[in-house]
Amino acid sequence: MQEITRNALVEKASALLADGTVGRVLAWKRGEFDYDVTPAVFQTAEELARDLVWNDFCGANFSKYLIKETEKSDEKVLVFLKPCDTYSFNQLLTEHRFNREKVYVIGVPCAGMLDVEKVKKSAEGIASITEDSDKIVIETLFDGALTLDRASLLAERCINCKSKKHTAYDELLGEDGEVLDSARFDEVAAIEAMTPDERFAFWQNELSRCIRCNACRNVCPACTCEKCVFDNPASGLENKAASDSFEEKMFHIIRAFHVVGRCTDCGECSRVCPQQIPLHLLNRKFIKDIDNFYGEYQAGAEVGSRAPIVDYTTEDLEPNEAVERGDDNA
Amino acid sequence: MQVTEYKPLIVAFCCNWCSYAGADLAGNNRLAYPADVKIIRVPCSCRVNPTFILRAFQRGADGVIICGCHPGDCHYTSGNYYTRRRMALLFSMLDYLGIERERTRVEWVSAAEGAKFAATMNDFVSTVAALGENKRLEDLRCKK
Amino acid sequence: MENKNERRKEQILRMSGVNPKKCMRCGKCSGTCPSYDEMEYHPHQFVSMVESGDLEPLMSSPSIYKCLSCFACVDRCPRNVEPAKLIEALRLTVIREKGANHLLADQIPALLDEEMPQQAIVSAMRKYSK
Amino acid sequence: MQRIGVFVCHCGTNIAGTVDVKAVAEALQYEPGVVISKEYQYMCSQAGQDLIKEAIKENNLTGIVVCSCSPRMHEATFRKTAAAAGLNPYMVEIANIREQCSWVHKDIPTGTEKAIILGKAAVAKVNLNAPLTPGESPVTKRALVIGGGIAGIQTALDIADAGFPVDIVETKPTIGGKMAQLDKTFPTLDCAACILTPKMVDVAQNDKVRIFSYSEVTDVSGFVGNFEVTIKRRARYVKEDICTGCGLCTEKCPQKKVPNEFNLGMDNRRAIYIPFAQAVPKVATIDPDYCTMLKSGKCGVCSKVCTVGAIDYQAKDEYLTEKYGAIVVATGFNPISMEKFDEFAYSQSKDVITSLELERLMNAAGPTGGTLLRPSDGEHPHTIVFVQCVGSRCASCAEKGKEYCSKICCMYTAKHAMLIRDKYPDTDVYVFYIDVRTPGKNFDEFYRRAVEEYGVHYIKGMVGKVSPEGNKLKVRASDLIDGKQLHIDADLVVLAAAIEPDKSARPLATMLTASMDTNDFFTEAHPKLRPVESPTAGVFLSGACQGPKDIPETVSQAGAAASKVIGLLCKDKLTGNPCVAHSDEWMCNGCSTCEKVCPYGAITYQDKEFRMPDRTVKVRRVASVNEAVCQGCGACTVACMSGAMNLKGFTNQQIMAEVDAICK
Repeated sequence: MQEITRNALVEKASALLADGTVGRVLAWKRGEFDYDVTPAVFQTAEELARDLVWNDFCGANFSKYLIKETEKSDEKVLVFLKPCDTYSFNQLLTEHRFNREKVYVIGVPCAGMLDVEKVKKSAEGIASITEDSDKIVIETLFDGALTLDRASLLAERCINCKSKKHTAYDELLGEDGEVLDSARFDEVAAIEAMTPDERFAFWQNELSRCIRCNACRNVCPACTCEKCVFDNPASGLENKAASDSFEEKMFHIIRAFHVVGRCTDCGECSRVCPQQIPLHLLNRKFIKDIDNFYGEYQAGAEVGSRAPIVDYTTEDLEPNEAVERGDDNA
Repeated sequence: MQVTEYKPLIVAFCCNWCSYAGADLAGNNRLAYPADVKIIRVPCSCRVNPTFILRAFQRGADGVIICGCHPGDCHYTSGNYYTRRRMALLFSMLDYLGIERERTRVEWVSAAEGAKFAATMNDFVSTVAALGENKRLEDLRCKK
Repeated sequence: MENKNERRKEQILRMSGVNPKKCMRCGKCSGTCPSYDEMEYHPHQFVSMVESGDLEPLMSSPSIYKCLSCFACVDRCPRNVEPAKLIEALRLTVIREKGANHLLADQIPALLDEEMPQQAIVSAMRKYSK
Repeated sequence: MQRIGVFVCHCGTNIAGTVDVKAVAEALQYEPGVVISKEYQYMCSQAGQDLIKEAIKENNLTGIVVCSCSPRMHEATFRKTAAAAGLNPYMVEIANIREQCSWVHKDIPTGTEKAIILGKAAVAKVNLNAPLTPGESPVTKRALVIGGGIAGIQTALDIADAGFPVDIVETKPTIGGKMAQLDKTFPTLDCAACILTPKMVDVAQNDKVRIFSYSEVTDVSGFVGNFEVTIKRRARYVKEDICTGCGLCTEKCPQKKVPNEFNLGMDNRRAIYIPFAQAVPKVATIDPDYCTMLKSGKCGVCSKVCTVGAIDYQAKDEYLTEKYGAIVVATGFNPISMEKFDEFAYSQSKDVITSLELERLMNAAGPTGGTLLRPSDGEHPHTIVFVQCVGSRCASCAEKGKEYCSKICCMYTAKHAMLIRDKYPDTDVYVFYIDVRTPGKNFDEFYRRAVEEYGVHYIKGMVGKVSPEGNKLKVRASDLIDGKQLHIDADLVVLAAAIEPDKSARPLATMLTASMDTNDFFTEAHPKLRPVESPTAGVFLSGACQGPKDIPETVSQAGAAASKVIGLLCKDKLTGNPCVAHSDEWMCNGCSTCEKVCPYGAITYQDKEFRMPDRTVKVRRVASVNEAVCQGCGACTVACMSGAMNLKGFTNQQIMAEVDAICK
């Protein structure tokens, strides 16, 4: 159950709209079903009172929206950020993607978000979903009310939450948490431990489901290029749909490589993938390697940090050693 | 030595200042290496974009090797240090995806190391030849 | 025999965490050692003899018990070689190989007298209570 | 579509021996864009070049491919040929079918097949070539030297000698640097002042040289040939052009208790002072930290005694902005702090001193008038211990001192030991060393003389501890050769402190976008072949700011830096390399990633107005490449996620076209 109530968010946002601190509010909006929450821009207290939601399905990370929203007017934009969202926020500031002065950040503590797929799998004909401390009550059309453990429905990225600490905010609702010791690299290590054939089969199985919808790119807070290479005929990478087994890999390798040292591991790519491809495992591999090869680095932990991919020491390990080092870690 | 009919296709990116000159020196000294190696000249190894490597594989290359100045000797002082980090991460990723790690390599070859250049290419070609055709990464559509 | 010595050296290096190759043979450790005159082999010799695999003479020499574990050599070594840790590891190797302690911690109180400096007691505990 | 000509060279039998050149020319004829394909015996010969020129004119060629030897051999030749026929020289590509084909492959079918593929790759590339014009920029014919020690002085003198104006910026009130503090110089033992001060006078009197003493550089913008530098002239409260340097004020000033930094705090000076008798410029400076007039408005003695009215208590810091074509960094060095080496009791006893302090104690103009006396009690010391490598050659993990060898200590210690034994034969001198390093002309002979003729005790070993006891210093040390621990009762202990770059170097490097190593020494453009140039074009290195150096080395490096500066200033215009990075502003995210990897600081960001497709105007942060500074490595092109950054002459598209041609 989330520590802060929806009403607290509505009140806060309405007050800031009323006193003119901000002109717009980026927040989560109720959808057709309880689990289908969408990002939205609110401009009036009425809209906020009617549509704003804050529940276990508010996974969306708003950092990327700030690029466009801050440009729309001279007024400040109010944004609610969960701890993991603040890393993306800082990373975008590092890259000068928007003006900090035009944003008012309210940090919201997060108890973890639920995986919509897990919820859907556990119940059919969902009519409503309510939270009750560590239980989730699902009202269904056919089977009545189901009561499930909240923990069993948590999204993977929230089970392996890396931090409950906000790295940026103007104002904080509730208490700030700590950076956590997560087990987020265990899955990567498990794949590293496979034989090359098994790894190839694993990824072929995962990536062959890719339909090149570009959702992972579109949601990624690090993918903010004015013109994406995958949309640019001159880049040699543009392709509307994968026509062979290589392109899916090429797309995903290049996409992951483009966010090396910039990916904060927010997990949005895996959340939005309609084919449930575990894309975060590619990004995490890079993060794990960076930590192993060049010392621990968390993108977005602070504004202005220099990513290891654009840095070097004269003693760095050789590329061929890097591959072997992967073996030892396995 | 395994004798095989199969001829691998190797793309070698060589930096203009050290490795390309090293390849020239191998030529001056008539140090033979297989003709399967085709060299592309780049100003510095740091000019090599991972896209180029994947593109080569996509179009049917069986192995890609990047040659640059020895660390510390880069004509542009730091270019090969960036290459080293980028390729360490890229190669590790390719390995993670189950692609044969022997197909990619980074070697530092100075302008004085003609013999090293030829030896490196001989070794790389026979390593890649032993793996056989690049099936995992190749684009079937583009291969003739 | 050759192999056993190699293994022993490796173990000593692992236990101590010392890399004797870092030594530049300046002798500051021996220049600083308060037990120097008591010792047959001196701190800098420990480093170079371990490096060259000359372990037998060191292990059978009383010098390993003369080290006070005062760590002056560790503190002052410009190359961070840490000779005292190496001597400690040699001592432990001797103890382990004998299968018995050189001195039991229980025996120490009987050996104490009023003249004994505090530091000697502490280092005795360090040395013998493994 | 390009109109491409292909020219295949036989190179006698060098190529034609293993490559069927006719087959190559024929095969390439049908490549896209190719309108003519020829082969000839020697393309680089006059006749061969004429053939190319004619073909260009006759067929209106827009690009050519020469299949020949390595581009490192004749690319420049064929570019000139193309230019002579009216074709842009950067529309030429070379397929290397000699060094990388005919010479390394044995049979004709293999060689021919590969030559055709290399030719195709070159054709594919030239299809995407664009004419390039090297940028030109003017050169401001004035040099700036930062630092007025012997390195800066020598560089300035040499540049001025070639007829170019030079400015020296020095933070201290006088030029002269560390050399002015030294007593004698090795290995000839001539006095430092005797050889330095005439040079200082030369600089002062040279009408090409301006000296900005008591000043510092606060901002640098621009690039090679066109630097704009802001210099802060700190208020010295004395009008420099009026002061005659008579020194009356420095005698009358009632504030007598100011530590004299020129003598390293071993005696005192007044609040108004001239650092030393031969200072240049020889004008007084008021120390605002100690002057009672400046602090409380009460005193004014110096103003009363000054006969020319040079004192100005109202003076303010002034900033001036000057343009320069080249900048020489000569910021020098300092001994490191001894605080992490307190086993030598530097902080506990006045009689433990550094070698630079010993220089002052032995200098005739120093605090003791040149008589070697102990700082604590003014007694003559009878036993002196020198400790070498204090803070040099330390492992980085030891977290104290420096990893490098400070280079100069072995020699100056030999000098000190020798001078002391010469002047005071009743003194015992011990030198504890790890190694004695004496590469240099007459250096080892000098050291041997100290041992053999002057009887200095050189002991291989290191001092472990110095403890002050009574009026003695108990020195405990090891003698590794004799296998003894030595206990010496010394009167004076001299520490050969490691040297480190001056603290001003790091911020200066940031201003200059010049790279530094982890020790804050400036990095050379190439460690062997370009040792006096910084990778940042137009920035040169002189003296110890680049690494530890003795005087002869410093002076020769200063001269080398000057000659590089002169070479640059002689040019009216700088012609750049046109194969430079270029940012597509519409695609640029302004993320600053490329800026981080640029070794030359060639990339800057600016907020620019863009007319958007919807007719609004948007201000966007975009990268722009200074073509005069960019060297064309391409690091930025890979760092750039969006592909906005591209390298002319080696574009992403060109390289991919080559890849495609090879892999076809």
